[in-house]
Amino acid sequence: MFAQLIQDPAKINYVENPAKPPEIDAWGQLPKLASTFDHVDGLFYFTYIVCIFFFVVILGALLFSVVKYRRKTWDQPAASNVTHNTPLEVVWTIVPLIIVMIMFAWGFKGCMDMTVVPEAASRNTYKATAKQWNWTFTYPNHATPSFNEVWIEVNKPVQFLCESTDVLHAFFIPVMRVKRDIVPGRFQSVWFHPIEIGEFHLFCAEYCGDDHSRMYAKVHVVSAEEFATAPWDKWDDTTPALAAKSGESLYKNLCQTCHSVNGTPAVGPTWKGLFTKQGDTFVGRQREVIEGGAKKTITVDEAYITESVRKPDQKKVAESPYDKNNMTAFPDLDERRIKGLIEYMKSLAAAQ
Amino acid sequence: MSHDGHHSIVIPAPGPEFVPHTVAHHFDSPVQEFQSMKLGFWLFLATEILLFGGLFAAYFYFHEAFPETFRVGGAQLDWRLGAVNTTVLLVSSWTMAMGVRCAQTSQKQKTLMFCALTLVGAVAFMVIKFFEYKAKNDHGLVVFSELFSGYNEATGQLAWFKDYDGVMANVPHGHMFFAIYLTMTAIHGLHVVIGAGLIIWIMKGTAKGRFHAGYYLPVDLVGLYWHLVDLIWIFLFPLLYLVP
Amino acid sequence: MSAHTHNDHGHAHADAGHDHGGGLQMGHHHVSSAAMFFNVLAILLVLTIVTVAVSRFDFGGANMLIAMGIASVKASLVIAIFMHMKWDTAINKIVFLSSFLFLSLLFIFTLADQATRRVDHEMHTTRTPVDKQWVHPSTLEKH
Amino acid sequence: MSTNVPVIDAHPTISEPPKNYLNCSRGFMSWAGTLDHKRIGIMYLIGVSAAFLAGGVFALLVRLHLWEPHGMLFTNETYNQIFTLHGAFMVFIFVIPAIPGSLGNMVLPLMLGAKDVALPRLNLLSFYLWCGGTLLATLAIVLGGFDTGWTFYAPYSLYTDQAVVSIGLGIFLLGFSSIFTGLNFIVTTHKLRAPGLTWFRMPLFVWAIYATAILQVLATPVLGITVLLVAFERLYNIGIFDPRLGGDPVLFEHFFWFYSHPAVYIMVLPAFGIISELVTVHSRKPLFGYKLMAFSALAIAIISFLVWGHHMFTSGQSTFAMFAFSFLTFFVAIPTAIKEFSWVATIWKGSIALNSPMLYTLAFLIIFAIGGLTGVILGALNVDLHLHDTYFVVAHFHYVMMGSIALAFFAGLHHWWPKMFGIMYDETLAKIACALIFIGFNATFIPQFIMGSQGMPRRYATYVPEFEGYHHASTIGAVILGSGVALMVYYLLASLLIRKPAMQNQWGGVTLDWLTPTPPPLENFATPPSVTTEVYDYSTLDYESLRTPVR
Repeated sequence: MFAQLIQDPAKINYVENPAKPPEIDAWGQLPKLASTFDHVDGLFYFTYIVCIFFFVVILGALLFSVVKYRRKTWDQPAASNVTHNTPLEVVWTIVPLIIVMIMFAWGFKGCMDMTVVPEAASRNTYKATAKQWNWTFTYPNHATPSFNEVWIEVNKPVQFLCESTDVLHAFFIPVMRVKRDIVPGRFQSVWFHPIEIGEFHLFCAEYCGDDHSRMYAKVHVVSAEEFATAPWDKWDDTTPALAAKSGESLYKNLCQTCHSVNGTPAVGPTWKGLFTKQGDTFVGRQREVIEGGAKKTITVDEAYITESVRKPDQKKVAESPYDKNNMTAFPDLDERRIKGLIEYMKSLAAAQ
Repeated sequence: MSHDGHHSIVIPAPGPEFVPHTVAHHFDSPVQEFQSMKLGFWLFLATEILLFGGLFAAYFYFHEAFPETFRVGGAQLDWRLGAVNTTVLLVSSWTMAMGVRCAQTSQKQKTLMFCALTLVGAVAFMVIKFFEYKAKNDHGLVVFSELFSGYNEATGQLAWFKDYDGVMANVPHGHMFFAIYLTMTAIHGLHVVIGAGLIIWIMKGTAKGRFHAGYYLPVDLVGLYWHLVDLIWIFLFPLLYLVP
Repeated sequence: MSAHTHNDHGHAHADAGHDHGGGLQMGHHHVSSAAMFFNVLAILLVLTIVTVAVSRFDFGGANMLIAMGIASVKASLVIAIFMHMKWDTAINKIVFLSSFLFLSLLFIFTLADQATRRVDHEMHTTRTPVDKQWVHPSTLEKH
Repeated sequence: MSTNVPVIDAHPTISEPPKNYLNCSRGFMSWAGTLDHKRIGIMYLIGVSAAFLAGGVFALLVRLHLWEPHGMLFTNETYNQIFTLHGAFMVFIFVIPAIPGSLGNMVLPLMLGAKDVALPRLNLLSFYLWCGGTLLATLAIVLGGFDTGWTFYAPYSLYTDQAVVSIGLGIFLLGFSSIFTGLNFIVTTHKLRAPGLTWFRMPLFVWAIYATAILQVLATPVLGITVLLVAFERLYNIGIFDPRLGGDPVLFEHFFWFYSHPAVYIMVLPAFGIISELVTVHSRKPLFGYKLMAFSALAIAIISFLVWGHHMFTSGQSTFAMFAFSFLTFFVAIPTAIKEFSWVATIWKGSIALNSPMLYTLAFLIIFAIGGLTGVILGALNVDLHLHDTYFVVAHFHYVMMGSIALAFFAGLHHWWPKMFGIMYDETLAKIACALIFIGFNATFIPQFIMGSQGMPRRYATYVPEFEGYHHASTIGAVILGSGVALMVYYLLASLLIRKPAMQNQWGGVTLDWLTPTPPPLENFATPPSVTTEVYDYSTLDYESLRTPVR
């Protein structure tokens, strides 16, 4: 009935290798890294100052009264019995009204600037697909997608069309001041104009289930020259060892949320012991699976793993809770990368 | 609970076949009691309106989103049955109003008779509803035996929506109309059943002579409830059977 | 509906005036005449026939308006006469009718959001049908 | 002293203590089956306090877990369940019923000069509905918990394999409990006022509870149908919220916030009422701008129906809706600001007693100022695009809900405790507890404002390491806050054993609740009261009653 309640110390449950934290300014705020800064932060500081002003007024009046008019004897009456002061009441109705209307107009103007996608950004459109619990980024005019990491060019407005295949997520890059909930069943768009090179956080800001907090992606803002080399499309598989290494980094980005490599129970079955090394060859283990409602035993091999990545519901591991849990499909993953993952799985056996 | 020194106010019965009514201890007068109860009940009816309002909002929302689905779906309902049911409810609303009127004028036998007629209306409504549901079931538009069997993600098939005749094949999300139809009419039907129960309770009290010109509050309130049930159907009928 | 009578009640608290809505009034004295109830029923049934008859013709976008208009008239009759709202106290009227007011807020804002979302899409985001494969928006714009 | 209201020592001088609502009858059934509003109020008080402590324990677990970036204690799933339980218990089981259910039930009929609420049976029913709802929520924990967050956003709440139906039905019952309480208070206020107690002579607590009741009656049914629809979705896939079946999750958010935004005011308006009472009594000065205060309570109630969309600025509603909702949202700021200013103006030139209820009130005024002003920051559309769903929002609504509403609840509890039981608690401990709560609270949530503005998203079981320092500060603050609450529970319970008698009119109030014997007799007043003076007229204060101990 109860799932495991207490965290397994073996499973360190957080984002590996996040981006470096941005520098914080004297106000405790994030630095100016994108054009959207002006839309948000100008008004933010304005409201901040207005609020501090009113807070100081209220606090000052309170403290002054408490000190000055403290009751000294138990039967002391009030120093004044004024019940109202119409001009004063009118003033403190009208003045806040004017201030908040300024805030509203300013806020709406900024909001329109941030939601109406300019021509330049719509010509540089990415697709961001959110799933429980990872991100897939598809690049404009480039076939290979990237997972949980995205590269964008500095000083070039960019639009993200966000799509969710399951539940609500939200696309949130704090330093770029952009946030948009991703509603399954339709596209939501977000645009911004990065002006500094660096690595930044991309969070999921709308609660989406168990590993909501691990739904993290790293945003690389790079120079035009570096962008031209398509850094997300580097895949070294010249030798099986290098392929396994590439596979490992992909595993950490994409698969680690649900699959352990050391046998720890997780959402999905562990990769430990998928292959065993016999001499120079790797032999897949026997596994009971459910296909089309019927149980059968298969041998783990490359075809099975490829199918499990692309159509995970085809053959489900017949073991609780994996027979009930659903894995998200990765139809975008190309042969070379799947091969890299398999090499990594095999390297796990070799290491033992 | 005893209340020392408290004089209960008693409304005398108009005749030997009736019993007097004692005003609750915390009220100063029968007027205060009557008005309090009635205000409370109107407030309750307001919450009922808002409760159904959520369903109506969903109806309009999806009517706007999938007009074709609602048009084709509405055509599958039998407007004749709907019209008969509307008539039944309207007539029963009238008998209920007459029942309240007879209670107001201390006419015990007539109150009983009109309440009984209202009850007949409630039963007739539910019987007609049953045949209507059965027809939907036979066409696979709402398969009641499969209602809780869920949704197959792989095939995209909904267990309770089979659509044997394929009438909804060419519209998007054909189940949507029937889901809303079922939910609205089922919750309305539940209110009809509750209303029928209340009418039976009222008839018992009337038979004992508890309700008369001096105290007919429960009859009045149940009457209001029954009219509300009618009121909701007045809107449901064109929305589900006619407009789409 | 001014023809209503209220002379046939043998009520202990019978009072002379019917200045409705007075706070200290009993407010529940009104006993409507059976004839009026019957007339209202007749009107309701006629209106039911009308709404069915009208629905056989297609007025396009006006279908919903016509049907809801007739239903509202019927509902008003039920509320005013059968539910005695016409003779009820002011506060009871306010309470019940305000529920429709607040309900209309739910309708207005929710439906306005839905209606204007479409405008939004046409205005400044790319319209991409979800059922289809993702197509790069620049190719979409060419069509 | 020139008032027609009943005299304090109306009961004859006999050796045994006078009969009051506490000692008039004994036995379990005399409580469980009681129709007396004061006893129902006490039962609510026990219930909501237990719920608050449970919710507080969940909160401490959440804070402890977040001590380390990778999460110290729980698996992510457990963490999600715990923060959901914290939210659901605090919102639905504690905050919404807390003040109306306990203090409202206790004080409202007293203030109106009524013998009871208008519908005593319904009152008891709503208490048992509350119990039923709480039971179903607790049952949901046993059935495996629920991890949807207290907002139940579709479609996650439709897909997750947990006990959502049970908690959903629990919330349905809690909703009807709330509706019936509100309905009862509206009828009581309209029909059971004492002679001479005109609308503008009613204490502001009554105004606040009345405005709350309007919201409870008109908004809660929509929550009822929403949770029912979620339950139906899970039971038979209606599809209206499920995008796989053509439904729209944003529609769920509309339905949910149509209730849950007014619900924020269902929670906060009674707190405003309590504070309005307390500032005048403990400053011994008429409330500044009484009429404007009364109207602003109603204005908040009405406007709160028009602003729910500000919870959905990033959710994908249309630009038009964002425009309208942001515009209307700013209007709520006005009556709220009026209230805050009027409270400060009431204290100004008063005779300010620095006893524990007043200290809690002052703490409220400071914390609510921060909570309200940060709300203005969040109301601005483009700023909200950045701050939405971050710890900034978390801190903001805790400043309003925990900092303001719970503190007002504590303030009211300390204020009316001598009235309810005729005994006093330890004032020194009370002041220490108040200081601990105030310091601990700010230490918990100020770091969260900073974190949030730097982009720390809410509902995270683990986080990136740069936020660790802020989380440490926040957790330490939460422990201080928790110890303050524990101290408060201790001395309040201890006062029930020590039984140090309170004064007949402990604080010098002039509203009807202080003019009946302490503790009140079963039907509240020895003789039916009538009112001839304006509200909060401290020239009528009978100073002797401040020194007459309860017998």
